[in-house]
Amino acid sequence: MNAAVSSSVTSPSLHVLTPLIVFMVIAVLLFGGALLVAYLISPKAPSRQKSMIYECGEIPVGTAWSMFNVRFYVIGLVFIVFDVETALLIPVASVYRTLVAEGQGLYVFIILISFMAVIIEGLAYLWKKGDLDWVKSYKK
Amino acid sequence: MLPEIVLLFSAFMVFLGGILLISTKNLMHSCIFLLMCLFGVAGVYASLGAEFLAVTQIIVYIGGIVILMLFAVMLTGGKEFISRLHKVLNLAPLMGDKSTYMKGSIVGLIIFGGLSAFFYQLLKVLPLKEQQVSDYKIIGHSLLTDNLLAFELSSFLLLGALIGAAIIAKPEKVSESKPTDI
Amino acid sequence: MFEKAYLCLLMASFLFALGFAVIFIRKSIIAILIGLELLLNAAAITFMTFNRYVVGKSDGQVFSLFIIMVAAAEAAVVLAIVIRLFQTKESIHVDEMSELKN
Amino acid sequence: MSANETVIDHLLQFEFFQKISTAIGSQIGVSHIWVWYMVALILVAAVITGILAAVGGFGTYAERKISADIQGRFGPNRVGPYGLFQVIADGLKMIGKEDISPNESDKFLFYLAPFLCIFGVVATFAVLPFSAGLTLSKTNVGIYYVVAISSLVGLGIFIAGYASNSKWSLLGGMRGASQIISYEIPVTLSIMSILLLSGGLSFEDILANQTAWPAGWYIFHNPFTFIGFFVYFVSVLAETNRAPFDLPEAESELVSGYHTEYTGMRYGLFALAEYMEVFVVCGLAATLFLGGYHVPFDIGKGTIFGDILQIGTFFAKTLGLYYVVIWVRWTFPRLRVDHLMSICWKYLTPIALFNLLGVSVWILFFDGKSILDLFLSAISSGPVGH
Repeated sequence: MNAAVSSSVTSPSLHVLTPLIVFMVIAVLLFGGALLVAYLISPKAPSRQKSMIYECGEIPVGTAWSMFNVRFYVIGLVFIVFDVETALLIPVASVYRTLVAEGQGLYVFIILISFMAVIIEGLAYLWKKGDLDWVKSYKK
Repeated sequence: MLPEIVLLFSAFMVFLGGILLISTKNLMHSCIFLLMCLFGVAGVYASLGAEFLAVTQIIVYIGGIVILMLFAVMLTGGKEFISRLHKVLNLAPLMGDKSTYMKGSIVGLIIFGGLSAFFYQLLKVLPLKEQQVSDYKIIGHSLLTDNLLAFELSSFLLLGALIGAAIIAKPEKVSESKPTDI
Repeated sequence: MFEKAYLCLLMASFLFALGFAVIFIRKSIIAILIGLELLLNAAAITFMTFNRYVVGKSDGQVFSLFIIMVAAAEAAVVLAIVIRLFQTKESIHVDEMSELKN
Repeated sequence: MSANETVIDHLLQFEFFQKISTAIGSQIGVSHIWVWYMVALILVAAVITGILAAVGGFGTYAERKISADIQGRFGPNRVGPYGLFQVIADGLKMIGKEDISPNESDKFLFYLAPFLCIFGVVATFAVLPFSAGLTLSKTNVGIYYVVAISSLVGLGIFIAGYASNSKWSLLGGMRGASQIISYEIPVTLSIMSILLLSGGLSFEDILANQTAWPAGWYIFHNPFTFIGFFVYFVSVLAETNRAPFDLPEAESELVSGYHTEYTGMRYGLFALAEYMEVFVVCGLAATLFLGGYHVPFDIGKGTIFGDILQIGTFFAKTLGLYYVVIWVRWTFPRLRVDHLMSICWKYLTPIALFNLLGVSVWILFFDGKSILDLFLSAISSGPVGH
């Protein structure tokens, strides 16, 4: 019996994917259930004042969905490029040690350095131009 | 059995997300349904055995591109912009008018039909066999050998994107009359 | 196996058609960018499917990886352009970007 | 493989399970092995989620108690012994509160946001290495999966801020999103410096080269990983919005930040997600740098007893770091938003890049040996060489 269990259970995608899916489903069900319970037992007495947006007790002025500062945005741009860079570096980094053990370390090291140097150059450029500053670039 | 379930569930997410994406009028909601769609695509990768690709899809799209899009929708006025445009320019909202919508849907349906028929014929001809999909370590090896040039050039592409985007997005000198802060 | 492969390719063609339709229908530049992302994803799924069922090994996967990378770089630049256009023209509606017309 | 390798396999041994799942399997016509596996898995997953939710709940209690200790107060001491049942009282109160959503909010996104947060946290539990037997998903991209799926939390915070249509929420959400995505870079880079040493993303690979003793931990492997630990720890403090980086919910500036408009259980989900995420990142720090679940001399390896010891070790390390996180909160003042960004991009990111280069040079020159190894080999070979 056990042999059958372990042989069927050790197929890679099964062991790998099922727990991920199960946890995702549990996340939704368990905490959705908590919300449902709260919905069932909580009092419901809506009023205009309660469903007003909080603005320190004043009547809210206008909507919050308006233009926003571009500084947040430049950060996002820098982030996304670094994110992709790490995504590309990770496969290379994970084979680095075995390749060093095989004696090809210097070759891989030079490749890594030249890849990262380009990105570091970009960061240095932004730094020098003041795009990484939160305040200064607007003083000019 | 489980990869099939994952695949079916991902397909459900892709199709539902796609249809909601194109039918909602709110750009913010559209981005959220795009997220759903892309999560489904990540599920497809996972069910095809490419876990690294699936996770990269999640980290780049959901953690990066969708947040950036939401930022951009925010920055360009979000929902208020739609209503203002509606009044001032007397244009239909961002969906285009009815005839554009019809034309677009028809074009989409034609492309979908054509492509799916083509793939059907193609799959009939091709010798299908469940191949071994390599993990990220083999990808690392291939980035260092076969795809070395692409790997190195991509760093230049990213550098260009970084600097170009920063220069383009950088605001001009802020005039005193127009405050940019909330 | 045929069904699985066909389902994947069906998704790819759906995303491709959807991307086209979004580019046709929507009038906001950000929405058009959404359409472009969908097109790129359709291509990536196709690569991955053929990698799984026809070719094997890592080639298709590496292609999909590079597609994701190009999509990210493209999104960064396009969104920067969107911000710039909004700063100068106060709009991201494509019908207003007609300065080069005529 | 031995049948007793994982907790799931242990559970599958019980007669009771086999009977139930055979019954269910014959009802729905699926192979009963499948049903066994699924039932056991769902049970274990539900238990883990429940326990970690309890840990998250007791996080609030610990926070209040420790802050009281630091400030020379008593803290909660009315409900139960030492106020231990305060958590339950708070939970019941939260469930019993009225659920209000603002009229002018974006209802769909307003309801979606807490779920994104909690989803992004709970989904990471699947790969956390509690013990050798209780790592539920042995995916080979372990740590990368955690980094990826927890980026949903930042999205949830941004959407919560946007959907509320309140100025406070919007400011908190914008700050939260930009802070979280910025600090993801130092986190990923310092994880990558560990990746260079471990040669694999899965937790098995990461833990394989570490030992139970501090000398074998990655934090003491070389000077660069020692710096890397602190880079990682500071960055995850910011990524989980903990003080001194709690700008998205800075109560003296932004009322309550991105969850200003949330009441009752929806607010509770945000709070719970935050505390559970702190637990997750502390667990990751323990696994990446502090030797994870390794027990000295591998006592009871492969048995239930050994698994329990390993779980105890993991929890001890993680909760120790949890204490440090709370301690930091009540010690340092909050940062200013421009300082926050400059710390990320001008200090932590360059340091993390430098670390990455340093570790790769170290591996190249010393063939991946740790300082201790080098020291020992120098001692043993020294007299012979001269």
